[in-house]
Amino acid sequence: MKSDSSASPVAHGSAADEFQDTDLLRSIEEAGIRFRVTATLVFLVILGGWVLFRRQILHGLGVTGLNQPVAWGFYIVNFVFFIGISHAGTLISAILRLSQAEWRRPITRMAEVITVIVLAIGGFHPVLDLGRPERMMNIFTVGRLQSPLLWDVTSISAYFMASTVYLFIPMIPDIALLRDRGVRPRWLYAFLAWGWQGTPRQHQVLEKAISIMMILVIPIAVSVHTVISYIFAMTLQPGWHSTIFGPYFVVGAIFSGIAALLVVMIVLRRIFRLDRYLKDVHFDPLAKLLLLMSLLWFYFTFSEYLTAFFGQEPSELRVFFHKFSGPYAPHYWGMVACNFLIPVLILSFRRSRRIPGILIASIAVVIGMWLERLNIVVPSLANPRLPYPTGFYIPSLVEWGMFAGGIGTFILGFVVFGRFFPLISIWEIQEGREKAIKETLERTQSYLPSVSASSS
Amino acid sequence: MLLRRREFMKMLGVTAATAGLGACGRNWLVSDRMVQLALRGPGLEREVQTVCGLCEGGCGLTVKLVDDIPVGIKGNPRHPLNRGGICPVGQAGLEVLYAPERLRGPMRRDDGGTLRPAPWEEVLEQIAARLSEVHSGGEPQRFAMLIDAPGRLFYELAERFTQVLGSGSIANPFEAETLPYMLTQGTETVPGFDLAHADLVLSFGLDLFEDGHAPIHAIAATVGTRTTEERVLLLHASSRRSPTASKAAQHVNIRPGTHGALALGMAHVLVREGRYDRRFVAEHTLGFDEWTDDAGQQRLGFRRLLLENYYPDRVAQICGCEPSHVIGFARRFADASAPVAMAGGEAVWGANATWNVIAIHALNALVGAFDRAGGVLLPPPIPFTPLEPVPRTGREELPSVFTSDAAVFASDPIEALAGDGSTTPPVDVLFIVNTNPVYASPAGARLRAALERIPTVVAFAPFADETASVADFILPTNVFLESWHESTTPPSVSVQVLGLAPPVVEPLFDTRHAGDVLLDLAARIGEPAASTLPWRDYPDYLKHRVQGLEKAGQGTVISGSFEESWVRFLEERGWWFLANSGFDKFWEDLVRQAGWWNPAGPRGDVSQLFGTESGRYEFYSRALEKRLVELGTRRGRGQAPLQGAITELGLAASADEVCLPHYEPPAETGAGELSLQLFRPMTARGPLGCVSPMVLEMFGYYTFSGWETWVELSEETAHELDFHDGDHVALESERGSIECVVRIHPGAQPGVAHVPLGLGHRALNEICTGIGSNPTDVVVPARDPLAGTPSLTSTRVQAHLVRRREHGGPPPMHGGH
Amino acid sequence: MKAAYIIVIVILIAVAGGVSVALIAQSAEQPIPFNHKLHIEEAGMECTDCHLYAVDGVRATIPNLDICGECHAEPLTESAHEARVAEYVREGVPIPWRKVYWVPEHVYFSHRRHTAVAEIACETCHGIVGERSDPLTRPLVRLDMDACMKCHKETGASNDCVACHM
Amino acid sequence: MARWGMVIDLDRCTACGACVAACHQENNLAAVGPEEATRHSRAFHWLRLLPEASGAHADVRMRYFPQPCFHCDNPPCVRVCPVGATYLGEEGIVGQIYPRCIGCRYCMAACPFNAKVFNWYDPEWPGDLERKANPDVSLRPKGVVEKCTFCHHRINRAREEARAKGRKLRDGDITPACAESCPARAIEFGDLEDPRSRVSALAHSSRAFRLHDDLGTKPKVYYLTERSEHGEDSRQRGA
Amino acid sequence: MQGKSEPGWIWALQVVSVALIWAFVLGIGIWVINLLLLSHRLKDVPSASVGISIVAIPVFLTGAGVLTYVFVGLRRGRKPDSKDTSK
Repeated sequence: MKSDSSASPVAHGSAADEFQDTDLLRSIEEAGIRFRVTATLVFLVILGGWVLFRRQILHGLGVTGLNQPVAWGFYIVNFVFFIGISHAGTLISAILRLSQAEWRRPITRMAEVITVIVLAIGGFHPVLDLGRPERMMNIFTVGRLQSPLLWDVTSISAYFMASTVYLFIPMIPDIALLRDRGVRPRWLYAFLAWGWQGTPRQHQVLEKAISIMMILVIPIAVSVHTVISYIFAMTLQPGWHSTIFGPYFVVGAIFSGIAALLVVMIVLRRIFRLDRYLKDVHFDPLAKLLLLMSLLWFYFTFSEYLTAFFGQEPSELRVFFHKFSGPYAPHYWGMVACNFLIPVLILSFRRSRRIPGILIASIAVVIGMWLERLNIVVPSLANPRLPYPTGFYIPSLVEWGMFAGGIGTFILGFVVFGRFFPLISIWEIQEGREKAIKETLERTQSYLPSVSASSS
Repeated sequence: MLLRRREFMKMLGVTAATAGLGACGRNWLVSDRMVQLALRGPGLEREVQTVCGLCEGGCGLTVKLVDDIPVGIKGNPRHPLNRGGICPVGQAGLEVLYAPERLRGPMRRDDGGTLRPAPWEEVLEQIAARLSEVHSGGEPQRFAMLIDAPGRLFYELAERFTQVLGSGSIANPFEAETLPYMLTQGTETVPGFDLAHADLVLSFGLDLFEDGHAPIHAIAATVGTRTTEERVLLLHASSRRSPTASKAAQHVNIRPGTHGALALGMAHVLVREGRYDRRFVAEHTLGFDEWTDDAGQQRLGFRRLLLENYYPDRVAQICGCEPSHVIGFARRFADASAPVAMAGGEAVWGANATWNVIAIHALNALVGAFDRAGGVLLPPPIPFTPLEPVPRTGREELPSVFTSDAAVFASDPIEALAGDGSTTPPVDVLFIVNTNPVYASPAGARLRAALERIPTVVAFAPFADETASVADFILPTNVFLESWHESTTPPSVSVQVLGLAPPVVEPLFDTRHAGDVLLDLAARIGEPAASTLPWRDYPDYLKHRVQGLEKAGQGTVISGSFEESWVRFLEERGWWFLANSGFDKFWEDLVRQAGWWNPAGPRGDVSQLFGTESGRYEFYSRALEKRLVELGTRRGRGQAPLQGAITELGLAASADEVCLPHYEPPAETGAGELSLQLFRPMTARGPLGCVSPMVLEMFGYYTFSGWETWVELSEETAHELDFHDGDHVALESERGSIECVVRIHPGAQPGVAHVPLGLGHRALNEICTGIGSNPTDVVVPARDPLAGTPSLTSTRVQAHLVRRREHGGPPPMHGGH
Repeated sequence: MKAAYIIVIVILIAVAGGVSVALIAQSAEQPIPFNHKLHIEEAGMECTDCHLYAVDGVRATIPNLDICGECHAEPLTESAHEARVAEYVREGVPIPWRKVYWVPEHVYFSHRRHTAVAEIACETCHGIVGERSDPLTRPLVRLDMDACMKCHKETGASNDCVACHM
Repeated sequence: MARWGMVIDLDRCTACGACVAACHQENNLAAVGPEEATRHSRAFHWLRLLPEASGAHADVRMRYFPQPCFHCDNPPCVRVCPVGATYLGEEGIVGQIYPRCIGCRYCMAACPFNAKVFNWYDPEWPGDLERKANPDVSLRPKGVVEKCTFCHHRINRAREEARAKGRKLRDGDITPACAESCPARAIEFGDLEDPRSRVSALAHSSRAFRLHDDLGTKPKVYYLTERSEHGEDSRQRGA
Repeated sequence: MQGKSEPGWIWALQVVSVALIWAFVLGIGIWVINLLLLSHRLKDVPSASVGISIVAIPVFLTGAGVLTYVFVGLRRGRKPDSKDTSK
């Protein structure tokens, strides 16, 4: 049912008394059957993942495709992939807020939600990878902070905490709105709204907190992915031990983050019919940002592989040719196509930078970035320095199951969040509307001859 | 009060598991089987010396026991043969001992044709009845025995058992190749090669450090006991770039079967440049120069034969190597102070094996390497108490079942039994002791059919292997750790050594040593056997035989307190090292140290080494001439006797040179484009090695392939046939086909496919059944005209792809650098 | 809202129950109430009289039937338990003692190294067993890694992990 | 304190595989079976025999060198272990503490020499084979990384014997299983810091080289180059 | 948006949640410092771990600080006439 309210979002009149953004609450009020069906379906996928994981716990990691030289595989690749996507949220919404870009208003919450969910999934993946999961607490009782893995634990938990705070604080006004509208379960909203009543003093506190978090989140986000690249860069393996890994992974993370955000925006726009809020003016700058990141990513990849090739070190060359012409050639060239050719071709022409084009480009980038992680992790392990047999790695059903479980958890997270909280920040839209009207008024007045001498 | 460790663990496992769970399940993931093997015992360790029974190498072992349970096997550092060294199969001894598929008791085939467990008493009574039936019947020789015994004492006991029953049909199917040494040197056994003092070893086809009769002794003697400076210089000529070949100072890649030609080429260089031992050749050899035989004819000498026919270019063309290799090898061989030439491996598995070895042994004669430290020695037989002759029953002249006129001198017992696969062999009762010919011999399939037609086949084996599963009775024998066992000087070893060891543990199951069973049968058969085999049990027999050793007073029990040279030094000065303190003390020492040895060095008189009529090393073999003339007159179609024999046997030599060392081209059967050559890696030593999961896992340890049979191909051959490293291919001959994994081996010879022996069992134990493939299934054996032994390296096979390498897998062997 | 409180309380009870069950299971029940005090004071015996290998073996071992059989082949006193010992000895069935002291997994502990070489008294690790007349159901001294490491630190013995872990 | 090290003389080693078998038996390793070994390449040994080819086409020479864990003095694996399960001991032994290892396999990824192996499944021994386990070495459960330990249980035992006899440890008291079984006596083990020991003498010989010592891990396993047949040292450096 | 006054227990739950956040943050701080001391005791060179602790602990503290600041700020910024039972 197409929204019948004729009033366009930029209607005049103060927003305080009359509330038009019913579309944004559609996901909450009309949850009903569709929510339950999708939730149960996705929950079944996750349950399948858990059954496979139980098999891995009982029999051991032998059920996976991992073997003697290639000790790491899907779990570590997915760990880096999910944490990579987490950069969509906080980083982009933080930067956009910092730069006062008006078109960020409907995007920031979606981005922050992606971050929180994906961080939870990614952060859990190393536990799936452990040979003895029940000894995970050893990290806390007898941990060694000197190990890059521990740097990861601290930086991911810091980032998780910062991004949840950064998600929660801007949601307080919306939660209060839901509390006031009496949406079920009432006690939840009352509890979470922390007594928000919209008084100017509360607004001022909120603004101040958001600005602090904005500044805090950006360095943490950058540090998280450099530290994840340090897991690989700190070893002596050929193909890993290179200085460019830090920035390369951050660029890769932002790149895959924007792509994931675009995919989520397009999908939610379609499902909850938010096309009145997510218009081309929102998609176009993000698509240009994606194009820029694609070029930047290509630049970093090119310089990494050129240094490896030009250096002609035997062990590096073995890994290099393992990717270029060896068993990993399809994955490597698939990655280059998905990350560079498709996005650049689609996004550099205005005509194709439409929503369907953007969707294709960003899905390609998400797949490309997953392939990139696979290309980094497995070939270096498959080519040992000493004359061992070249390793191979074929993921088993369990690993594909866990990957599907991870994606399922991502979808479930979004569906549940959408069920309880608005996916687009309502108060920011309204604030934007008032600010926009006030600004345009002032700007137009500044063009017109001054009406009265008093208005300085 | 030895509580079996198993019961302790079960009882303990239960309590520990509950305790483990009780500790609020911190390790709930740990399966109870993984609970620490906390012994209730005090953990007291002791070490026992014994001798390895898994192959004929006779290495001395030290078994470590904790609370009377053997937990580890290592080499006995004081044993003169292996000096503490041990091969992978030896260390898997415990895995053979504890193998779950070991036979628990005797089995008998019921009329329904299936093997059922049966009690010892009943089975022995039945066999004894059958034996006395054959003995009293007209043809006692229809009772035959195939036996492969590492020790001469056990072989003599078995021989005495057959003789007392009036039969001479006893044979060791896989006996060492003795014919060439009998023809040239007149010895009954393979001479000993004194590797401990040689400074240059020239090996033809024999991978000294992997194959042969005692590889660990070879390593210990040439490398282990030497300082780095005085390590032996190894020259190696073979068709395969084996690890030994890579270890050798120089390796020449020659065409398969052309080892004799290379040796003659080297002999040519020695003679032409006069670098041979003139004095030794003049005084101690026959047939070197022209000589006139008693019929007054002028006969061709070895010198002229060499100079005319075996110049380096022709030899290089035959062998497929460079003339400079032939000349280089010959000069280095001559310059060495104590060189010795040895043949083995693929050189003795071909149809021209006897000719190859004669040619190679001639090199030793040319440099006079006989009865000299580092050369060829003849260790005298170990002075056991001689057994009185078996009372005559007047029917000894009946020929043994195994003799057949297929070959000039001897004949292959398995071929005699197997026939063409359809005839019934002339045998009523057949004992097969500690050997598995159905698996190991190329004629295995035909032998299997023949065994089914023999009324009574009794197999002595610890596992139900291919041969035993065809037998009517299976009498389970002990693994060497469970019983008294001995091993005497292995062939080609120059030191007299006797390994004799008591059981380390009591038998796990209801099994006995084959010697005990024979003595038990003798007692049951009654009069002729009971008196000639009077011993209560096998240790009693061993004790009786060893008394002679103590009286002879030579050598010493392995005590390790004196170095070998010390013992020699003392004996030369009349000090009898062994204070004669009575037999019991000697027996107790011998059993505790599990060995006796006598560093029999050179005897001082060369002629003692030659048992030929002329008392000399015969280049021109009189024995061969006599037998060929006999064959020629009997079968020759009117030609001169020698020429008749030559045409009869299809030899390439002319009448003059047939009795001299000359080159006979290797026989080729089948039409494939690849020449199939077999080799035995270190992990394929002995028949029981592949029972152990560890040995199977590290089977191809230097090519990263375990649990599979591989074929080594050169890069060009693999490129021609479009095979990659790791592909599965099938090698086919008219007899069948086997599947192997391709390993592209750098330095392998084009057109040659090397396949390891040792796998492809169809029945031994559950772990190794169906693993890999047995190359002897595709071998089309050509016959060695003189010795009659089947050749393993004469088949040409066709190769085609079965399936590509699925994924990753081992790198091409050039290591990718 | 009361439902929430009830659920929380029920969970707490379940957890407490589980822990207590675990503790009880650890204290094992001995087949025969062995009285250490009686043997040491009245019979004047030493630890090593029964635990033979405490000084020269890796494990001190619980005495087997032969050791008990030396004195108890015939019942010395009227106590029913001691009669059962004689019965065990007659039948030759080993007495199923419950082991109370555990060497944890992956740890190598040699009695000889501690008793013979380092001359440490049995009581330091096993507690004053001499005074205990009732059978041992739980270790008297809590032997865990910290206890071992503390003692190693004090006596200057190496605290290198591979010294004990194998 | 001692600094345990090993010297492997490639000139004496004949690639017979005795060391691989000895290590397998001494440390209770289990065979993983045909399926796991060939299809999944999970066969694991603590000491492996590596084939290395050198030389051009026709006269290519294979060289086989036994490769245990090098027990580096600056071990990359110890730096990355998140729980300190693998650590550099006082005497230079890089230990692997099985009860603490969480099985994250980071040390396997970090070791440039692939010296570490992993228990993908619970080790299986057919039938009674488990009875023969060497009681000095514990049986590792699934999910734990393990490696050559320079037979440190023999070091502890030898030290205990020496202390029981009231004397100091002498050079040659301790021989790991591989050195003990080698028929060619190619493997020497001892204290690198003790100038009188055979190992430190060999380690300083002109023929000594270390594999990939340019990586700065300071391995403590020295190899001695093969002597060319004419007697002088053939300076074949490591790969 | 005049919300009805929340019942007392919601307020208690909110205070508990903030306390929990502080417990979590302080816990992480103690954990990091504990690991540092452990590495010092084991003479295991601290190297990068000092850097991590210097960065991580303040980040957590600021996070918790911002949350408490918002919590208190919202509490104090309420309309004076609201009939809230507490304070």
